[in-house]
Amino acid sequence: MEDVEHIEKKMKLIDENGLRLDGRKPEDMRPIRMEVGVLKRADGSAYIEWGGNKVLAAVYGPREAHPRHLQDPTKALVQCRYNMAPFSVTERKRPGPDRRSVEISKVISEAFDSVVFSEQFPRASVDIFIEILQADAGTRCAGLTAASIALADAGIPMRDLVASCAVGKIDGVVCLDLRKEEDNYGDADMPVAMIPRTGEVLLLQMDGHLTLDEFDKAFGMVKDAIGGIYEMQKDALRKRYAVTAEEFSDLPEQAPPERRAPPEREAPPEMPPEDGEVPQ
Amino acid sequence: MEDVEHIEKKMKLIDENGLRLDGRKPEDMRPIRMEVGVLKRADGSAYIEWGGNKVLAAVYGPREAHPRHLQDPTKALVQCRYNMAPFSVTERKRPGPDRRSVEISKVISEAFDSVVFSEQFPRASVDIFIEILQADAGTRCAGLTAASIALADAGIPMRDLVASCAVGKIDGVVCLDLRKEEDNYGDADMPVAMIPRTGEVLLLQMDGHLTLDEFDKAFGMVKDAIGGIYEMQKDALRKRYAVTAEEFSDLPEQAPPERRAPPEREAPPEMPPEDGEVPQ
Amino acid sequence: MEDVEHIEKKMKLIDENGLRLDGRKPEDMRPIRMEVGVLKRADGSAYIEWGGNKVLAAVYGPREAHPRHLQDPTKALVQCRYNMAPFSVTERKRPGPDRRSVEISKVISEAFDSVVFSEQFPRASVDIFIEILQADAGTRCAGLTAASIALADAGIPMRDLVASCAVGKIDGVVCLDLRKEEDNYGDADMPVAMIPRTGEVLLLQMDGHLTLDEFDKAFGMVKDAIGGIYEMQKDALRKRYAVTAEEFSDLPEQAPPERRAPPEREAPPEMPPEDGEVPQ
Amino acid sequence: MTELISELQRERVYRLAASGTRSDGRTPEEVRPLTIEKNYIKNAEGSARVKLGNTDVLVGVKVELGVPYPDTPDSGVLSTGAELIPMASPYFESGPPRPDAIEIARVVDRGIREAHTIDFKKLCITPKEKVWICFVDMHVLDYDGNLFDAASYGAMSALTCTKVPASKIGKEDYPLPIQHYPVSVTAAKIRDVIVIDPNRQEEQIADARLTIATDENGDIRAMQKGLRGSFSYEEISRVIGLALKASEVIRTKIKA
Amino acid sequence: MTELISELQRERVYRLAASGTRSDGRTPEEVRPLTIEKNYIKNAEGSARVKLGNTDVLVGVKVELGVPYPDTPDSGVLSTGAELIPMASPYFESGPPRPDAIEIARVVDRGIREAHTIDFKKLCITPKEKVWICFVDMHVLDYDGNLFDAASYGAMSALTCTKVPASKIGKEDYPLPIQHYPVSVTAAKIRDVIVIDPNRQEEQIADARLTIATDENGDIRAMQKGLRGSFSYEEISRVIGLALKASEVIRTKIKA
Amino acid sequence: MTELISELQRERVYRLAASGTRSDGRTPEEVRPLTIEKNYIKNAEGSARVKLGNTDVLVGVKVELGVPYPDTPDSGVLSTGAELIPMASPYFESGPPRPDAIEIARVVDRGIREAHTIDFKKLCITPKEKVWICFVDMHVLDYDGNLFDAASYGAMSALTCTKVPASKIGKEDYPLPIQHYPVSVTAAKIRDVIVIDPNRQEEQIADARLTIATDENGDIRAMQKGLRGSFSYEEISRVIGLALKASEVIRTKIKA
Repeated sequence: MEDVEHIEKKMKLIDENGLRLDGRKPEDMRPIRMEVGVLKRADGSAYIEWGGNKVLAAVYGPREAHPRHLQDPTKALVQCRYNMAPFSVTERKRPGPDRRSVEISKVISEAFDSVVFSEQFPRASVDIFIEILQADAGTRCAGLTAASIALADAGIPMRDLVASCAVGKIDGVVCLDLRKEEDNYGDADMPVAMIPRTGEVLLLQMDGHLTLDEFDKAFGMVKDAIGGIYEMQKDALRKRYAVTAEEFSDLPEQAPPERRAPPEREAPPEMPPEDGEVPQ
Repeated sequence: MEDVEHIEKKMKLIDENGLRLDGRKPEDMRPIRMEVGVLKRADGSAYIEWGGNKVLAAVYGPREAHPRHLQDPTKALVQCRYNMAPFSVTERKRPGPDRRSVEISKVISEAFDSVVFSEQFPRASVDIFIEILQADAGTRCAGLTAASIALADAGIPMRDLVASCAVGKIDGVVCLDLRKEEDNYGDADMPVAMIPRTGEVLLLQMDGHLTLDEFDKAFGMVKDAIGGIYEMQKDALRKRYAVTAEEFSDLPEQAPPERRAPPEREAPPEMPPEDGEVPQ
Repeated sequence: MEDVEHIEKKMKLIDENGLRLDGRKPEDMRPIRMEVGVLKRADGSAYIEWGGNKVLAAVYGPREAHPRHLQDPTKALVQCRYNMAPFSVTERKRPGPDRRSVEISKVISEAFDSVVFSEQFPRASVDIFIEILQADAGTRCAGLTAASIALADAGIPMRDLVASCAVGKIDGVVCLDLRKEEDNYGDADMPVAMIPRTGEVLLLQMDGHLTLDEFDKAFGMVKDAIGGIYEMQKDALRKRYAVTAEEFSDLPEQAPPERRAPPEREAPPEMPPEDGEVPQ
Repeated sequence: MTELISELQRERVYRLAASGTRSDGRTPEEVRPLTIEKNYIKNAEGSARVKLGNTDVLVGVKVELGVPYPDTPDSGVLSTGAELIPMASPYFESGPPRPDAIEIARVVDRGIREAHTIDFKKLCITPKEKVWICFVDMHVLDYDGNLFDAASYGAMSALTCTKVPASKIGKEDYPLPIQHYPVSVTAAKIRDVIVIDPNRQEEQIADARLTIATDENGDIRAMQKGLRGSFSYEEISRVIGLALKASEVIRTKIKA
Repeated sequence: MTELISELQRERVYRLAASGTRSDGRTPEEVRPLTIEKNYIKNAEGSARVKLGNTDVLVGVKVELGVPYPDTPDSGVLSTGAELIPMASPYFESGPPRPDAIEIARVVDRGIREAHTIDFKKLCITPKEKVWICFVDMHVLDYDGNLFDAASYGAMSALTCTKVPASKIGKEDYPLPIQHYPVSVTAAKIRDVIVIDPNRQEEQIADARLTIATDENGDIRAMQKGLRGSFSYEEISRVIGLALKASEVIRTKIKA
Repeated sequence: MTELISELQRERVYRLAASGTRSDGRTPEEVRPLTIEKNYIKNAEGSARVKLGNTDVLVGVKVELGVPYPDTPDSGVLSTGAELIPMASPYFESGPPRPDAIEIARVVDRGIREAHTIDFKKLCITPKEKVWICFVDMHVLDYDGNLFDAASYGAMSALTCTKVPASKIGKEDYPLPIQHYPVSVTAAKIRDVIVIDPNRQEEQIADARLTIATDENGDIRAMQKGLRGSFSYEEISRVIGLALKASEVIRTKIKA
């Protein structure tokens, strides 16, 4: 009952033609643009614009974990810090971590933990920094997607890229990639991260209300979307290395940009393996 | 003068028959019930209901003190953390230590410090956790009393049990074991902890107003009460070990509950020594 | 334009005779009184009254820097903590460092860092504590001036004393050593610290508005003032050691006041060298 | 400081789980004994002490007067906190809540808030000015695995017996308006084996964790995946099924 | 970081105390020279710098407008803080107050509050809305033992010269209404010897500490036992007697 | 954790600077390429992303309703913060701002506030009650030296495009009233050599730092000396001259 009342009062999110506020169909994503290697100081970095989201990701490591008592003698720590800039949201956010960003940092760290070959770097840390510069719902998916290619840019050995997207329900319709008004006034939101090639789900959260059928539909929809994002990630990485190669050929005299060699690092897989073989 | 006015205005705490709000006589205590070994994870534990107070105590140790730079090479640290649950009081208490709980933690730590044979465990810590689940005045006495039998339950070698009770003054009459309204509107409150057998005072605080005669009367009253609490503590410990023995005979196949052996611990004195001999 | 309006509205700080609120001429300083060796526990200490300012400075060290991971294997850390007592200002200040005191602590630390022969004490720290007991503008200059003689009192080897004073502009006139109302309603304030003998500027801050000519005038004025403060510092140190000598002759039986010998310290330069020779 | 577990133990716990009989004798689809004691704390407007096996959680609800959020001027406010106090485990430390505790609190919070468990409109006194604030504090007393579910059952149980103290403002006390009874069930994946309501040892060696909250209609109200491992779509579907099955008897106990 | 003391020193200080003449020449029942300088800080509504031997404490009282506590709507508010700043001892650290400082502040606070030292009703301006708040800040400048008493004398001395700045609200300034003059005296027990007003060395080797505040009528207003050692009833009674004896001349100085 | 630099590198960077051609090919008096992208963040009332060489700073200005300070009842409020987030350098750590970040924020803040850059009177809505608060948040994304200037240019650029959202209170949005355009220029002294706009390597080996903000009239609006080294009067004068010279083209970019 209360749900009905709630729906009646709230903003109409899908029009008579089945289109969303910004003219998208339920299965449409917002425009996405990504770029690898955008920061000078970080070992790896990426920038993503995803609808109204502007997100930077940077990676440092593998480097000595500190403080020392947190070191794991068997593997590298994979730790993510998700942070929103104070001006990224409508109402200014106080600087520093709040409970929401602590939780998101935790689930993103866990999502990457089994993908990075962390056993190769005992006592080390791989540090992922995600900065939300401008927020418009779906920031954790955007950040995770960018962090994945920033890890590749840093030459961190990984089983594969991770890609992420959210799916939700608005006005009773399962829709992909909610924007802010849809998230605020919608019925459900479900961010998902996967290894696109294998379908392994590394991040899954959901709140609101989904029937079992809706869940199945939503899952199928977001799986497809994640496949598309994976292709964009690979394009962005290819573009980066193509440009680098070009730069090198243009500037034969200049030394390659300095980058700290990680301890005993394997040759970085510039591109994720296309076949299903997982090295170990 | 102002005291007179103060008394006139405030709640009447003793009626014409000399009885208190809950029908007690000045020298009456509230009902007390204690139980040893109530938690599975802790090395020792106890629960106490004392009037409207519900208090849990848990003990861990002796274990390696950390952070390491706090270790004492000559003895174990005996450290207590007294904490009130947010819902334990009428107005919700913000989680985390406030100044009151820091002070109480300090005086309880000090009260146990010379009773535990801490010299047997250099670089170790004996950690006492007191959680006030429901508060009705006298929580530090209840917590200390419970912690004492939790220490015994953990097998921590001690000179003897410590028992505690408060005494105060309400409507000008010296009364034992104040409850909340009596504490709020009374004239004085004096929590005391002792080794009951020797009369050594390990904790003593007092605020309000007592003449010298009143102090003498109050002290005698609380000393007797503490003697009674000591008997209850011993009963609770006896009951615990009786039950354990029974359980063992019922379940001959099952191994005893696992408990980390403290480093080079003496056989735990299951019952405090009845004679005055103090080993060292 | 707005400056004009601002000036029109604000308090008149210089009268028709060119005199300031407290009768000073632009180049006049407030009365200053300093005393060395005022605390028993600290290795060195000094007290300064400067107009309405009352400031204590204490020095501990060279002593082992802690926490250990902050130690510098090549030199001692010179670290200052500038702190205002809660009651030192008109409106009570919450205890603990605010952003202002963090900045002032930083610039004072830097001012002393190259003056102390810190290379003589690797892994050590020289800790300077400045407490503003009563504030009336110019506290950082007063604190720095007092800290300098407290360092000498502690026997810390230094190239020379550092002295400090502020200069500013009020009602469009360059004036020395602003007091509180002048600072609040004035046009500019510029605290300066120097090694008076060499003219090396170790601290320089300025905010407000100065033309280039005004800056030159202000700098000349404050340089002269700092020369005068330097003489007062030397007097205060002479007086201290004279008194000590007297005390010793009066009390031949008593041992000199205990003072921890710093590791391999050079004989403390009781008086800064009068010639320009700078050792090391 | 995290708890370490030997390879031997790890192997033993996995073998048992894979064999269909777990270390504590349960089947993979079996929840530990659950006891709920409501109204445990008289100073709270609602409370419940929940024992899920040896995991022991006390939840208190305080309802106090306060100001609504500007963007929901006619709704009461929910504030949820979890404390993993050092009494409950040698590996819990005092201090501000760590990520583990924050995650639990937030998952429970979303489970209540986004599932429209409470009709917050009925907690409004004067729009924009005065509403009731519900503080739900989850106090973990003894940790033996699966805090997500134990805390969630404690929170739901405490809410179902919470009285809004409207007599403070001259009206009559009334029960908190509960609309739904979502029940969370957590599964642990140990290599290829999935068990629900993992105990402490199982949790320590689990590769991945999945919490599913379902409501009285069999719909999903919240999900949260945790730990470094992954789930396939089929595994997720299976956990949803297990959650639906296990939730009914638990819901009955919570409503009782 | 705690100060360490050698066994040799420990033995020497005990022997001296036991002999009846302490390391600084005092008898066991003798308080160190006490000087009180009132109105030391002009920016404070009341202040006093107290030297008890070489222990040096500066106390400032700020009186500001504020809102009363809901449960005492017609009373002013007292807020007491102690800071053991690192200037005063190589073993004091900067940062938030540690248990030592908190205990001192709370004992002084209770000594003022529970002993009805101030008539807080006279600090009420408009019930429920506006009252005077007294911030008593105890700033320890030099530590040479017995901060409990030095801080307490400083607080009482500062309060006795505090003016309520009622001119800010269009009335006349008036002195803070002091009703009692409790004086605390602290004893240290070193093995079997009891000395009052312990200096730093005595404090370091003391087994137990007992602070007794008595008022002008010879009644007890506050007690606080500290450290790991114990007191017998007879020892407590003796300390009360010593406190009563020593307090008179101190009270005269505080009231002066 | 501070960045260490070898003696060899130190010598190399100094030699280059002394030779008149710096490690990045600039002359000592040359500022790195500066690009300013205004209105970068749509959720902010003003914003600018500034790249000074490889140093990359994003500044957002949020303008919100609030209460004025009691001592300036008819003025808006400025609140300035800088965060050296760990993304920008391996030597920046998360957590509350450290002294470096605080110094930058405060120098930028004074440069705006004390130089009367903004007419704060025009940010007053109702004296004593309601004013506009400007939050200027400087977010350092990539650190390659000279944050003082990059942050300052970012703040000034963001302010120049900031709209006061007066439509929220039924009026018309209007641009923030900027009165002055102070431009800061920072010099580093490496032994006897002075360079402006130091890059990261130069900053690491610098003995002293001097920041001078000058306005459109050639007057000085702020100064801040840093690091352990010293400046003579002549050196300060020289830096003022360099700052005046370099500031003009920068001011044009900021105003654009």
